[in-house]
Amino acid sequence: MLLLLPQALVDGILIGGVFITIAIGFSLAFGVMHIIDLAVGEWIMLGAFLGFYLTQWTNIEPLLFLPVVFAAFGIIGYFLQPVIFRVISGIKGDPVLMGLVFTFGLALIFKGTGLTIFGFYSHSIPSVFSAGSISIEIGNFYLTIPIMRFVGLAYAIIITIMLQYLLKKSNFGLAVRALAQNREASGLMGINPKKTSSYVYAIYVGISAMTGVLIGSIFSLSAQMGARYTALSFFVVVLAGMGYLAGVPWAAFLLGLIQSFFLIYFNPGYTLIAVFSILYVVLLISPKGLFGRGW
Amino acid sequence: MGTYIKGSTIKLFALIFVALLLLPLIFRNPFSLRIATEALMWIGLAISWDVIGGYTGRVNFGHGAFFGIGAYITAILMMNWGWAFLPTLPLAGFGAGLVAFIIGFPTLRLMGAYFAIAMWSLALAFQQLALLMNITGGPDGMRLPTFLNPEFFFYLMLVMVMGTFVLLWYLMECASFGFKVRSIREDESGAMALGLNPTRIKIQAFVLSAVPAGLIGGIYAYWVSYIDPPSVFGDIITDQAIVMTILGGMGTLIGPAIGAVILFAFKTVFWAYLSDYQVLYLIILGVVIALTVFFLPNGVWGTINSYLDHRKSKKNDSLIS
Amino acid sequence: MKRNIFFVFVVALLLVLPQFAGARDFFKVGVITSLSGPLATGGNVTKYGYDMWANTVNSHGGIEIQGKKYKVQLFYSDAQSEPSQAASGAERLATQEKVDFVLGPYSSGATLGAAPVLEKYKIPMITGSAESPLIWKQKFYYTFGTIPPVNFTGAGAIKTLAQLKPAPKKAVILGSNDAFSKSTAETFKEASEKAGIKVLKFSIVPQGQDLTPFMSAVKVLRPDFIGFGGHDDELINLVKALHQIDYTPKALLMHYGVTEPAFIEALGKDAEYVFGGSVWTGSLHTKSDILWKDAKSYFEDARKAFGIDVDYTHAGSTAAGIAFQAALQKINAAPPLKMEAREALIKALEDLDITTFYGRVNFATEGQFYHANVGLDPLTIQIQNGKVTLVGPENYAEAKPWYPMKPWKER
Amino acid sequence: MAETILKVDTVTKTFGGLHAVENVSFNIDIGEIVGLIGPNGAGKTTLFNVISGYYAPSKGNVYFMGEDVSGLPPYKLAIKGIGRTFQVVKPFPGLSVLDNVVIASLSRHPRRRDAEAHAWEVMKFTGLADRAQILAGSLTLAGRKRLEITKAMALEPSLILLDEVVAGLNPTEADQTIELINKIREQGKTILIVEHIMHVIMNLSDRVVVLNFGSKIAEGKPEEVAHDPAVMKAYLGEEEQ
Repeated sequence: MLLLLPQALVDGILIGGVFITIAIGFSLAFGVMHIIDLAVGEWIMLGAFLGFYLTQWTNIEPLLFLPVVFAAFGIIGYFLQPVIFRVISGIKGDPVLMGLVFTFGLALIFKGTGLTIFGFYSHSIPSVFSAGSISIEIGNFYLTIPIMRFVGLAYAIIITIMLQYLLKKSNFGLAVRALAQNREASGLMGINPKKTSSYVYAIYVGISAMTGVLIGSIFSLSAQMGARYTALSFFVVVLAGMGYLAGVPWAAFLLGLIQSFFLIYFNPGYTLIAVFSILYVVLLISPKGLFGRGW
Repeated sequence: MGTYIKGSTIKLFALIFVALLLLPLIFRNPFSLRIATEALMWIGLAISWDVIGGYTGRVNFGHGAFFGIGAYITAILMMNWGWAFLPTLPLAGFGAGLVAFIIGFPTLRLMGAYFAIAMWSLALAFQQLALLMNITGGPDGMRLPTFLNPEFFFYLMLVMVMGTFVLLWYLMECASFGFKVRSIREDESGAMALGLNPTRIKIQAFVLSAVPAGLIGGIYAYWVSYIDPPSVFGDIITDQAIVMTILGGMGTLIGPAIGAVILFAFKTVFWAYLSDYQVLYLIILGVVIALTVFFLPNGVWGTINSYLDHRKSKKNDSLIS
Repeated sequence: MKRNIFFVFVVALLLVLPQFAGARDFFKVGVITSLSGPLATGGNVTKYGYDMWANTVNSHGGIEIQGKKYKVQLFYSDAQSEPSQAASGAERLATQEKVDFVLGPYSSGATLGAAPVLEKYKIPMITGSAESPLIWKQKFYYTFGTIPPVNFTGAGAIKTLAQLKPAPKKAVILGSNDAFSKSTAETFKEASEKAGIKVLKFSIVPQGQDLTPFMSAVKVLRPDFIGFGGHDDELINLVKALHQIDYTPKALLMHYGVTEPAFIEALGKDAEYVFGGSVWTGSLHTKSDILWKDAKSYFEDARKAFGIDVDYTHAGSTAAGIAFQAALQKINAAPPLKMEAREALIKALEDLDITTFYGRVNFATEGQFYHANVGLDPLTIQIQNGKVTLVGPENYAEAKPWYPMKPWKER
Repeated sequence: MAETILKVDTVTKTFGGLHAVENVSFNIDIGEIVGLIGPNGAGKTTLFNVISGYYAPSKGNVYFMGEDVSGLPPYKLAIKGIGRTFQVVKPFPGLSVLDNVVIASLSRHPRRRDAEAHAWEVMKFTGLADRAQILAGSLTLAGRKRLEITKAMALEPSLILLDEVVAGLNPTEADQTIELINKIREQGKTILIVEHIMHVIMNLSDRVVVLNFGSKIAEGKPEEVAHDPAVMKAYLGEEEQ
């Protein structure tokens, strides 16, 4: 079974790629605004449906719509942010917790709206990429790389690099990092915290919605899918260290590899118990995420 | 806070207790009793969550695990070892408490979201375990003997939840334990300088939070007579307890109780009479939660309380001047 | 101020005060099903089926009992995918609405929550979609089901597969870890072994698990067919995963969800060739004189009503209503049903043997299928040209099974 | 000869190879006020944290009333009689001033009623009684520093460690605090005080220990130390930077 090792590795990394896309925006939003957004899965759901309908109406490759979805949801995020800002900047109550419950409320609203408009059934977004795979077969050695998944991984890496670049190299990134460090001081330095936060939230919502299109292409989409991805995204972000963007890919790969190894080498039934137990133990050992770099 | 047990408080508790005792005589309807029993159950889950979540400041996303452990202990003892129901209850509570004690030491070192997620993943691991083991019946769950006596379950739940409430009231609002726990919430290292051992106090609070959940889980198993991993280890137990507590007001006991009653009453009435609009329920609930957090960040009771405090301090000011 | 708690409590209870029902000229029919929560998809399918029955009965003027027609009125109670809420709903329907009989939940969990309560109030329930063998092992006296449990139907599809040429010899079977899907997989496994097919790998996987790595490993084993027990989106994801890794087994067998319109709609060409187990399709040859004359007319009516191609879960749910209707007519019971009438109704249901648009309805009265409908033959279906097509057993087959499966790319 | 209450014996504390405190030894006798001074980053607060149990010493020992207490956790030391304040004040902001003090009192008076009575006494002593019902978080800086002292006092410690309780206060407030420290000394408490403001420490202390770069460079009476060339160099050196 050693021949399957490359396959297990590749599959783990590909699953990890999907996890990155789910979690990266969430991590950004937390890192900058310290908001735990329990509606992240619902943004993914809504984005997926926008992609689904656009594809149905136009019959064009769904991944071409990614910028459209990003823009549409970015605008929504931009205008929603002040409301959330107000909730998490109140003097009373624990701001993180308030944000968490508020976005839980938002999640219920989105889910209810989604069920009303889209119904209960599952759908799928057809992409040309879902058709192919790169296959290597030498004797007993098999390695299959699904192109769709590979596209997902590429998307994940591109988004991660773009975000890192934006944060580390641009003026906007400087403002964002200043904001993440200290809201009051950044205000003194001529940064408009409200505007910057709005942009960050817009980027986060936009990325999450785009991810929805990808998820709908790789897996399926339904109005009920949100909660699952919220949980996943939360797990990845916490494992990476809350708000530590550079940790997200590694956390995602770790969770992906646990899954692929259990599915291939051990009893597949124990996959999830392994994922949850390992997540728990890792947090005990490294209380601020894998690299100890989280908030 | 800062109050001892006042005569009026005791009287009020006694009044509520007697009123609840008489409830089955007024509402002879089994459905009403079932609803009342479930409302009590949620009060119990919300206040027990608040011990660790509100008083100790560790938001626990895995509270349902204790509920599930209690439910499965009762079910397994009854079905696999032929126990009678009542003797299983102490064990259900003990089991939940024991788990809290064991995991408490390593887990409670974690802060904020890390603690929340560690507990969540642990609860999900328990759910998976229940799905995989034979003794729990795996995904098929377990069916218990049916004992459909609404009064029995109402009174049992009432005694359990009222007992929990009074005990927690004493510990948190009257005895010194409440102070210690709050100081941990506010600043652990500062508390250490004052001679408090944070680890010990956190574990005590954690066990105190887990035991009632386990007991309620045990009652739930026999009451509903069927349990399976999603229904007792599912996220819904924890989610609802948290939302109820925050709606009502964290770090208090009356708050979560109010939150539990409001949310549960809303839910029940909605489902019972408006179930054609099931999807609307999610939207309305979402709006209610969002608006409450937006306008009443301290929850319903927290807001009433600070209003009362405000008035009291105003009165004091006028006395001084 | 602290009185608030009490006040809220009283208000809450006042709102749910009993409403008394007097004599009436219609049947009160309770419906307990999951309209929300994780199982809402299936729950709403049963709702369509129950609505379909009620609307059609009422458009015919009602159920005719001794020359007088009584309409039916449905009283819904959402089980919220939770056994406790199903129990609560049952209690409300029994004590407050005082329903005459109940159309039951989707999923075994909700059924097992509601059944003991209905047992207590002696109210008959027929569930239109609870396929888990678990329920029938409990032998609830007041609970019946129109869809045979999966351990009764699942073997049929394997039999059809075993007769294909060249006969499949090796299989990989897996099931999602919920009560229904696990029994499906177990049934597939047992039947395969009985048919002399070697099961190379049998796995129960966590619900909702991304199975791509698993399938990559399966690909190496080169089984002739893959059998999978799971729910709607899991089936879609599995087919997509197989397509993405570009692996086509000779046959792909699934249960439950493949006949659901969403499966075909979501997968398009990829849905082709997929086998499934069922007990009813819109093209099944049935003959009946109750409400619909055959499967086709029901199928057409339902399409008009809901705009979708209905499957056996809809039909089974509608048939649950018909079973009650037939039993009521047999004992000439007019509403409201007293306790004795309900007892008689149970007896009538046990003796019931009718043919409906859905097929024969005949509840077992003993054994592991106690009170489940064993009047139906398990059918094997395959998605052919975007349609659910009957391919087995031979006397029902509308078309030859397509075999082996055409590789994804060549479609 | 007065009895030694605290003996710091060749204590070293390293953080990842960096010596924050190196080989420091000194004694404090009962009833003394000892000042601990040194330029920024000299290791004063680290030493405080070692003495109060927040850090275990990497090398060396701390003896409190003759008992080796090195490495004991803070809460055990607090019970044994070491009270401390924090440079960055740590009140429990969500609790009232009274409750803050009650929590400290609980270590000696486990019954809440007694603890509360004791808390009132201490608050009267430190002059916080009139602000008892205010939330600790809404106190002024001076109030918060005073609350720190009050909490430390409520432990009924025999040794009290004061970490920059005067810094940041205006002259009036500073004088009040110095007055309070003198009052505490009159009660027979032993005090180890870290302070940046020279004249405060020179006026209060019986003896002064000077740290620079983690090492002790001088010890003695304030006037002697003030003229010690090593000390002058350390401070002047700092000013040059």
